[in-house]
Amino acid sequence: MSEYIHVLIMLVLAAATAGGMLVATSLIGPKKSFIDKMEPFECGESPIVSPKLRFSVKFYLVALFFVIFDIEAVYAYPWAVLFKELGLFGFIEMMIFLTILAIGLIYVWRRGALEWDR
Amino acid sequence: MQLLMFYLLGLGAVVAALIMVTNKRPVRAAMSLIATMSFLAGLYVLLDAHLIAALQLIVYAGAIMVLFLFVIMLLNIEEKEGRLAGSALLWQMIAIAVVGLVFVLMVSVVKLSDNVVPLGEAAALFGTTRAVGKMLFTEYLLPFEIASVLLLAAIVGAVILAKRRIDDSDQ
Amino acid sequence: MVSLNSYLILGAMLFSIGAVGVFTQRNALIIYMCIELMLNAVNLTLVAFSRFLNNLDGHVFVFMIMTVAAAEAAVGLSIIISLFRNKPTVNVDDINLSKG
Amino acid sequence: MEQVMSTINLSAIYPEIILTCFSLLILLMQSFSTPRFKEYYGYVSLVGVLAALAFVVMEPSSFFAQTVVYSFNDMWVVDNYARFFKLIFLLGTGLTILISMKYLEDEAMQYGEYFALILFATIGMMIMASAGELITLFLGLELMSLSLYVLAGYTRVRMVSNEAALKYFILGSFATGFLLYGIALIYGSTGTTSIRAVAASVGKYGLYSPGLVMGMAMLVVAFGFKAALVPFHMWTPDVYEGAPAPITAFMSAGPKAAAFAAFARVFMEGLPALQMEWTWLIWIMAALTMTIGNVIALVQDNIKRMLAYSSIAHAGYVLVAFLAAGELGISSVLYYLLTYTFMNIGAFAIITALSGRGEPRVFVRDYQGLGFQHPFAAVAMSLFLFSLAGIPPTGGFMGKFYIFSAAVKEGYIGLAVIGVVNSVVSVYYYLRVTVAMYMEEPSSVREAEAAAPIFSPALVIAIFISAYGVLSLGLFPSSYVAIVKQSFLALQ
Amino acid sequence: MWFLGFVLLLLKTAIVLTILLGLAAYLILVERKLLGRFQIRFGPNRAGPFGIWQPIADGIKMILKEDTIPQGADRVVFKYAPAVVATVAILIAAVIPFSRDAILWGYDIPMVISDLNVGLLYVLALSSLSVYGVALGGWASNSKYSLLGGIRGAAQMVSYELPLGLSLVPVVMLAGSFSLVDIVNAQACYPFVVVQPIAFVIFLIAAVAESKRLPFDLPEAENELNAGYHTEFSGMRFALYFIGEYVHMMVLGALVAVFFLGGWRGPWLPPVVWLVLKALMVPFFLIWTRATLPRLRYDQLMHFGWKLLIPIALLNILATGAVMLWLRG
Repeated sequence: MSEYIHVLIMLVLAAATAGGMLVATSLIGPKKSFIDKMEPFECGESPIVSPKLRFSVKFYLVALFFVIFDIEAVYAYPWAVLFKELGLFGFIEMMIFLTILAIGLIYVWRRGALEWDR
Repeated sequence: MQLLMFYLLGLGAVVAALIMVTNKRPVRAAMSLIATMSFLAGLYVLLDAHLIAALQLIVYAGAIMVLFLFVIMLLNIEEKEGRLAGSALLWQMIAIAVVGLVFVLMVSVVKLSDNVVPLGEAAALFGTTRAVGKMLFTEYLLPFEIASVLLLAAIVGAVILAKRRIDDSDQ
Repeated sequence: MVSLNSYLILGAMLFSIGAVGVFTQRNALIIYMCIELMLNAVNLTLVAFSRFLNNLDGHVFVFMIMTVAAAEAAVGLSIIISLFRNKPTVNVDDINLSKG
Repeated sequence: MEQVMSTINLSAIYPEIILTCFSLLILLMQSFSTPRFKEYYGYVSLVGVLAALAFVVMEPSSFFAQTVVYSFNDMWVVDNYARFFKLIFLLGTGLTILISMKYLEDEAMQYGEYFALILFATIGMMIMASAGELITLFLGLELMSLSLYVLAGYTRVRMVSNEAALKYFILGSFATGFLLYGIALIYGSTGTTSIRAVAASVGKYGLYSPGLVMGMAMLVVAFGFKAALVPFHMWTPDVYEGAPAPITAFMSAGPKAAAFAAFARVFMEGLPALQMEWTWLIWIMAALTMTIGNVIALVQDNIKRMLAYSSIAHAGYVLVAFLAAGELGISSVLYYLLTYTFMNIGAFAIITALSGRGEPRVFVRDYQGLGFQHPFAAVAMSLFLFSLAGIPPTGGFMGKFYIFSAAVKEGYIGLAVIGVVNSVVSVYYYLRVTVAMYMEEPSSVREAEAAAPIFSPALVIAIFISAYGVLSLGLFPSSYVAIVKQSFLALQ
Repeated sequence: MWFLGFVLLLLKTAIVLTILLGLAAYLILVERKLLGRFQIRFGPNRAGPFGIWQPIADGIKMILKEDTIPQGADRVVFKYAPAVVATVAILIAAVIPFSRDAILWGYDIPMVISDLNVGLLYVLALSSLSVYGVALGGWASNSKYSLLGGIRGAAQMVSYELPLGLSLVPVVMLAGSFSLVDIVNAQACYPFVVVQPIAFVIFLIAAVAESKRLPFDLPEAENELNAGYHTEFSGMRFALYFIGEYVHMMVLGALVAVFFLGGWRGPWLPPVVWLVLKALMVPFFLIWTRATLPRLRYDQLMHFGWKLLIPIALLNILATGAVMLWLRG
């Protein structure tokens, strides 16, 4: 429990430095805002299309695979810590787990979900 | 010291949860859910559940909520502050009443069950990776293997539903 | 020391807030976020029980619940996206096509 | 380096391992597929189901000797009860695969994922049937539900299908939240998640902590949702109507039986001491489920919605037997679920054949004059409808007979009476379809031609198997009853 | 006595923080000087001899600038997104052990801010939290270029976090614990890079991608997205993103040192100097690649991450496990 207090103090200090800089700028910095300056940067022209445009679903698929394979990595960590105690038996266990998810990766790869056509 | 931390974290979690539930804007709701999960990670630390606290941050706050954020950005749902439809309002009144009842029941039950559990100092390696990992890989071997099949089913299901063009890749 | 009951009450509170959210929200995404909140409340209750019973079954169970929550989030959001492709709305009211 | 060996008994999970290997094989075939492979997925998955079936009934000696095998630290129980349920699941899956081959060809969605997900759902059901521990049970339930959420929304071009999947998903995960809270409370009160240990600690200490009762109530909510019992049946009609026809057949048979399997094991084996608490609760749910299921089914014109409400009613009948928890009660539950699988999937086989591409023809009026154009389909459909209604020569009648005699023997006369009244009411809406088929003329002859049902060989086989099952359960029930009696004893 | 411990801790944290920020600030100068040298020109040398006061000049300039918030932007998220990136980068430094346990006035002071027994998971959790700074920053500034840059930046960081995590699994297998102090102690006889070259290479590449440095520079690809997700940020908020990036580079250098190069272990020099030296090797490598390698296309970037790094990392885990079991006999 005590180790986490150190992390908490580090968090407070880090947030203080970042916040302090922001506060310093808002106090010291000038505040002249007029319409043209406030428009989002469009290399000069004024924005016509509303900025919320639709994206291809590939970005969603990347995040999706990240979630599933992140869980796989999360299972691999405690196994790695106990690798020496679990020995051959634990190794076989983990290999079954990894092969099943490797088949998932192969399926995703061959199914073309990882293709970026641009 | 622990009591102060508990009340701080608990209050933070409840307030963030309330913000999320009553929020109409999905991004704000997602951010308050991330805040709730981080407060819960703090609570797990209070409960000496070190591995679970770290996993809560990695899995929930770091992976699932990124997926939510991607969907919100991808679908760019503009926040309509629409008034609730008439029937929906009635429906929600019933819902709040029902859930209020469930909550009162739960709290009353929880209040009564404190004789069951002794209060004790945690064992030395209580919540650490080594202890939880040993149980996971020796005693709970079967759920561990079922989890891999579950993840595979999730991936197959998610791809077949979300991928834009399914058929072009076979030919 | 913080007693078990305070943790259980906090867990019950979060669970109920989640359940209220599921009924009152109109956006499918936020409804699923409320369900995630309910699962987190259950995780908290389990960790609290595990700590006060001094056995680790609760921790392994929370580990499994996280896996299932991630798998369900993946599938659920894919369903929402495949639905969004047919009709650009996430609002639960306009999705109720078939009658009650 | 001490080596902790949990009691690994691989032979106990052979059927599940085989199904996993076959679904992995299908996924790999799909990954490295050539256009030719389109037809093979169905057959490969069928071989997988048959192989698993072979392993389930591999040692009949252990079946009759009622050997109960506990393995994986008391997490996996292979007893006659679990073996019988695995038979029901594999039967349901096999019939669904037979039905869906042609259906997918028409919908032009012949992908391996469909069959892989069906196999994953079956693995989930089998895990639920033989889970001896609440965590394994939860994972099995989630694996089944996950695959079904995707399968319900499989025909993603149809908005109805997407909407069905979303509704099923949201309500499903809401029920999972309650299931988990229930399990957490039981774990908190008894200190363990293994069902036998829970029974021991509840029995030994006479633990009457409200936490346990609250946990049990939460479990009733969760299982009520999965088995579509009345207060939690809202999702059933929309999801059954939206999902593709073979998946509706699959959903109405397998998962419902799996929900009852888990329900019975947790409550009979885990919480017998709390008998007093859950009897009155289930009594009300049984009565409500039967009546509401039948009453609303009367007014449905969409045949899939009608069968959805009828499946709710049938869940009510099974709940009656579940309540009469004696030896006769549980064996009648098993018997009824077997007959229900046969007759329901048979009926949906005909609906799949008739519904056509995009399922336009799913209304009762589309069945007008079917008796003359396609006598084979009409006869088969009437047989299944008679069995659903519980008319004597069919298995449905024997099932209901067993259930109500068990209920009467255990003293639930009132419930038995409600049951009989309801089955009488149900005769009306089942026979309405038969009347439409034989007595009424099709609204327009031209439209009748367009409605030619598509009978692929696999579909015909499925219909014959279901018809044989319904008739044999009806005419010579003694052999089945003997097997069912054996399966019950395991629970004691 | 309790109060003394607290003050000591506060002091230790403050020292680590100032050193880290100082090194990061001067890293900007070093980078501009080195880039100059690579292109046979002088880097900044106007502000003081060899441009020593350049970072301080930049700092003051940034504070004096106005940080505008574009109209239609989500004000709350816009204000705090860069702060998230900077805070998370600094926080990772809390678990890095920078020297042997020192004995001061009879107290045994561990030369690490907090020796968590889940140290490595803590590092991975924080690196996955920094994705929010990028994604929310892009989303909140209400312009389609920054939105696209934010999404691409987040997708890139997300898909390179997997090889980062998986490449550390063999290190944990060898060390048998998550705590970074134990990992450094486990490297007493030989640094892990000797035994795990593949994991070292994968970790380095994933680190370059995580810090969005040049070969993987897509989110800020100047020509396509005019500065990507931090287009709309100006003044100190823009500087915070930069501070976050350079502190992240320093911290990644320290992590590489701890995981693969034996942390503060070294023959002659005092331990802290060894750690800083080893930690500076990675930023030098990053600056070097920035000066030489061209930028990858986005599909090459994704292809490289998913179809090359992850399979190799998985095979590496398999191989390490097999070899360790075989050696154990």
